[in-house]
Amino acid sequence: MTVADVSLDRLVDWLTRFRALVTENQGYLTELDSAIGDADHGSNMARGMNAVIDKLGEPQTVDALFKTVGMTLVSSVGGASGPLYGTFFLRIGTTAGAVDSLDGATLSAGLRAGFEGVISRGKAEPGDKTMVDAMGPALDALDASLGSGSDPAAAAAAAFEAAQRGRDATEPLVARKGRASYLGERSAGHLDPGATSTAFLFQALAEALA
Amino acid sequence: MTVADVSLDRLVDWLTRFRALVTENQGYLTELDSAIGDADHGSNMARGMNAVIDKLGEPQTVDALFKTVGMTLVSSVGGASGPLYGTFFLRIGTTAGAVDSLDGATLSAGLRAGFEGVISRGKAEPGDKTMVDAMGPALDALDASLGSGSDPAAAAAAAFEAAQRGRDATEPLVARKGRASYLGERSAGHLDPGATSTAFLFQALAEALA
Amino acid sequence: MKKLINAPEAVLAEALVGIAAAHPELNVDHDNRIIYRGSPTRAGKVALISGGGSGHEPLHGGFVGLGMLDAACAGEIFTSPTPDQMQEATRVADSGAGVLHIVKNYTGDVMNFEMAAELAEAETGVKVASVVINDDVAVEDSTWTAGRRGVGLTVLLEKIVGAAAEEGRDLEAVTALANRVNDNGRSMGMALTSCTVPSAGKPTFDLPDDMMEIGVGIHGEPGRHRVALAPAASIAQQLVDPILADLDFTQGPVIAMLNGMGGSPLIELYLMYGEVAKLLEKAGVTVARSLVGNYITSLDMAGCSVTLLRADDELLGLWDAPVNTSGLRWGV
Amino acid sequence: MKKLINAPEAVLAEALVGIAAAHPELNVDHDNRIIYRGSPTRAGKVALISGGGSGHEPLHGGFVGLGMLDAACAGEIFTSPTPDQMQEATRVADSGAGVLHIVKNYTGDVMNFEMAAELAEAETGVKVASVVINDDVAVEDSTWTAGRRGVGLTVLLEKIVGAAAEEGRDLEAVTALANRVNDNGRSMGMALTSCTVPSAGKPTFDLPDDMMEIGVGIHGEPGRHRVALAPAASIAQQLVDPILADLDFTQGPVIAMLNGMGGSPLIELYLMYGEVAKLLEKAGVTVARSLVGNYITSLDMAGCSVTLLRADDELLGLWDAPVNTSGLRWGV
Ligand SMILES: Nc1ncnc2c1ncn2[C@@H]1O[C@H](COP(=O)(O)OP(=O)(O)O)[C@@H](O)[C@H]1O
Ligand SMILES: Nc1ncnc2c1ncn2[C@@H]1O[C@H](COP(=O)(O)OP(=O)(O)O)[C@@H](O)[C@H]1O
Ligand SMILES: [Mg+2]
Ligand SMILES: [Mg+2]
Ligand SMILES: [Mg+2]
Ligand SMILES: [Mg+2]
Repeated sequence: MTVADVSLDRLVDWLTRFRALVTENQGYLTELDSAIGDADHGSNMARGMNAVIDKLGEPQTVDALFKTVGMTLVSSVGGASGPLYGTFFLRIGTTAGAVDSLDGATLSAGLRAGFEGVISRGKAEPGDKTMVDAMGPALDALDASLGSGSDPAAAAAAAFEAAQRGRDATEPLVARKGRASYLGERSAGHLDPGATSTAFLFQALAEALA
Repeated sequence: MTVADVSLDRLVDWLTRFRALVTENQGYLTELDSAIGDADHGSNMARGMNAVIDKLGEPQTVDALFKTVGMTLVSSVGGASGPLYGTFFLRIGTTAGAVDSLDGATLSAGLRAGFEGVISRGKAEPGDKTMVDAMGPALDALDASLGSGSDPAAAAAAAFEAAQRGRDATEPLVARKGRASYLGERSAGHLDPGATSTAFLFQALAEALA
Repeated sequence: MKKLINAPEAVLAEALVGIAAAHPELNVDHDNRIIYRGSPTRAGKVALISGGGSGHEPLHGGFVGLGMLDAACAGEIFTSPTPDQMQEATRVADSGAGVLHIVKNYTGDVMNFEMAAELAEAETGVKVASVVINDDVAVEDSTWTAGRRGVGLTVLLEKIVGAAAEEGRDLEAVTALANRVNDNGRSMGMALTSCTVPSAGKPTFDLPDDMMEIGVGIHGEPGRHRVALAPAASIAQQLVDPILADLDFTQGPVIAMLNGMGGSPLIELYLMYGEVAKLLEKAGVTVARSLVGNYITSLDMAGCSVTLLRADDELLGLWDAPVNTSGLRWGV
Repeated sequence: MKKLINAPEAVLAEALVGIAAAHPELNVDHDNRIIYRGSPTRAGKVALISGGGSGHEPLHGGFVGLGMLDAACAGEIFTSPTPDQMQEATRVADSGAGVLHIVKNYTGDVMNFEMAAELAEAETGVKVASVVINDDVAVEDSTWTAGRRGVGLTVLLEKIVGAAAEEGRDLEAVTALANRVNDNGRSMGMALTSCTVPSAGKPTFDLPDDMMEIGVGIHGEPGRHRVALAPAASIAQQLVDPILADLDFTQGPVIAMLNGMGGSPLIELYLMYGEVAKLLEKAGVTVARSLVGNYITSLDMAGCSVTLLRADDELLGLWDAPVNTSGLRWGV
């Protein structure tokens, strides 16, 4: 394992920080979901990530870790975010395999597979005003940063930057997927809750790898 | 018929003025009933007196007039005030008989009979915080005034005075009859709605006979 | 005021139009504001009539049908119907076996039903008996007051006595049973919010966000006292305790109702029933039958009430007997 | 927030306790949050499973029983249940004849039920079919969007398809019927007030006193547009017009539902139904059966929805067939 590698501990730290961010911001996420959805995204994410941290145990491999995370989200969240975040983590695990750390390339490959899982489950396209709009730019920035020789820490920081921009860019959009789409034109002018929780996901990653 | 006599026209004027007072004060009566009852005394009295004026026609005798009034109130109001005001007017009619005017004595006898009808229907005693607390003092004042030689107009003015005092005196009382009694001690500190509509009844009489 | 209505004065008449449209199995007399069964009362069957102010739906119109009422008189909102209505209902429903008037103990209801009974007996010779329901333990009962209100027990009484009338019991027996049910039932209610009477246009009482009314009736009257908003477990305690203090419910099976006031969603009513059931079990009360839902409401008031009735095999049998009304239906 | 609850996180678990106490005829699996019938699915009978977020009671748990569902999965409030719950319900309810998943068209519900079906088929070999209900004309339907929501038609579909399953039809036939019902039904809803999700603690949306939301769903989502508060007659028009514009309902008998959102009293729902019935008559629509009440709610939201379903003799026969659930009961 080189210094630039991402250990299991760091990955657990990522999840722990993500839990902290969604529980601290539970009210905010629910507030966003009140405007264009059904006022549960905060409690969904908090319930899910609390369950994840409770269930974590002492996983020995990256795939075991993320299998637990993904299954726990799927079985404790429900709603749209449960299967989507669940699939995201499950695919990271399957892609990474029975390793005990990730390097830049395998981290990127895992996240990319997770993202593709989200797309294939939810069928959202960029611009539909969903978490995809934060996740896609984040991964592109991560890959670009790694491609230009940065280490995972710097790449995660770039991903977080891009996730925030992606999140902010959902504000003017008219939703075409998820519950916000029922509002039609009225969905414009509000941040997407899922894109916002995804920005927290990348904030947690950037902080854990920093 | 002497000048001091109360003609059928004046009796109709009494009812017309009473209708005007309860419809103008419908909101106020309901407001009073909201505090210690069920928020319908204003609409009950307005509905009833509107029906009375609609039904009045051209009665030729005092008993025919008040029979219509009483029956119409009984069949259009409901609640506690319907049978009570209904009985009040029915009894005036029966007591007055097939005459075409009332003098001081027959007016007093009619109102007194009406009052006794209210007591026997509702079984309220003075101080129970009901319309009885305005009606009783009003009739006592009317009789006292007539007894000291006043004409019906002056006696009705005295009755109105006393009805107002009776009404105001209900404020501190704890209700023992009607819906307000369910509040127990909490009924104190509010005017009784029925005593208030009864004060309007005597205001209308005083104005009609003035 | 936000309501699904056209004009406050027209609410009752227009709701009856909707009831008639939704229930071809019922007859609705729009002039007299009476809802009665589609087919005439079977010869020999005592007729059951009830009525009261509107705003308590499904009570009473929703309980007209096989095994419950024969006719219901709808008053204006929260206002007793008039003697004419009751007299007409009595006339229509009587099969010759007599009529029981089921009256909730409110001054207005009692006086109007009394006048109706006097008139019906005098004019048509119908045998009329009546029962006055007074189950509300929130209210002091004394000869010096108007006495206890009639609330939730009305639903249970109409069901049980309706089944007995359907069996062919005579007027005396039906009346005696009605009084027995009344003597053995108690209720207590509470409100989180006031209702709004359409013609008043605003809530009957103001209630701060952190307070609730304990001991409310079903007409938006303020309650017996106002206390701090509390969790469901404490609310359940504040309803169950006064009931159990008033009558011993531990000597036999009990029928329990957790009733919604109209504005509280069913999920909350079930949650409350869970709390009530726990307390009853702890107190040694055996619930043999239960009913959870909006049965005797107070327009859009949020809140609930608890009713308990001491039963025995006879009452449970009558409870289980077939009933076919829009508000309560089983066994048919 | 004023609610009959203890703690926001505990609402669902505690409501299930109350449901279990009130309905000894049902089984409640508290760990998996599944409500299923007291007796196992009859051999050869296709099992019907539904589920969704809670807060819509009596949907779905109130429709478990003879003639409707075999099991219902309760999600958190307004949150789809999880695949585990559905998988367990599928396992418990399957008699070998296969299971139909009745899914309302929401991204979360669809994805979770999809995952459940994949898992159930892979792990246990149960035959699973599903129907996705999408009857809400308020929502634009296109392949580029999440499509129409599933709302009031769910109640009618669960009743009719439940009767067909009870008759012994096979999974293919039951699924085809479910799709036929879905294709022939349309709904439209409105809200006078927002609901309050317990964990959010305040109303989902702010609505001025003189405005209402047209085209709301059942999760407190704001509606399609906001308009001035209007009389019932105009509200009825704003609900009925888009439904009739979307599908021709004049060619045969129709089943009509006027559904309350949870916070509107029954007297208003009947009044609204009267208005709707008038409009339908004027439009040449023949209502053969109707249902008025709170069947698919949105917590304490005040408002209502209209659902129409084109029927024929077969569907009417299935509608009239016996049903014995806490939320809908007749013919038994
Ligand atoms: N089809 C989809 N693809 C990707 N993300 C989606 C999709 N549908 C919804 N989302 C995301 O899920 C978020 C809502 O999650 P949440 O509120 O937890 O679930 P629900 O919408 O079921 O209440 C949305 O803000 C959006 O970002
Ligand atoms: N037993 C009674 N005797 C005399 N007056 C009574 C009695 N009960 C009630 N009232 C009067 O009736 C008034 C209420 O009338 P109203 O609101 O129209 O009827 P309800 O109480 O049935 O809603 C009370 O304010 C009181 O003055
Ligand atoms: Mg949501
Ligand atoms: Mg009153
Ligand atoms: Mg009244
Ligand atoms: Mg949700």
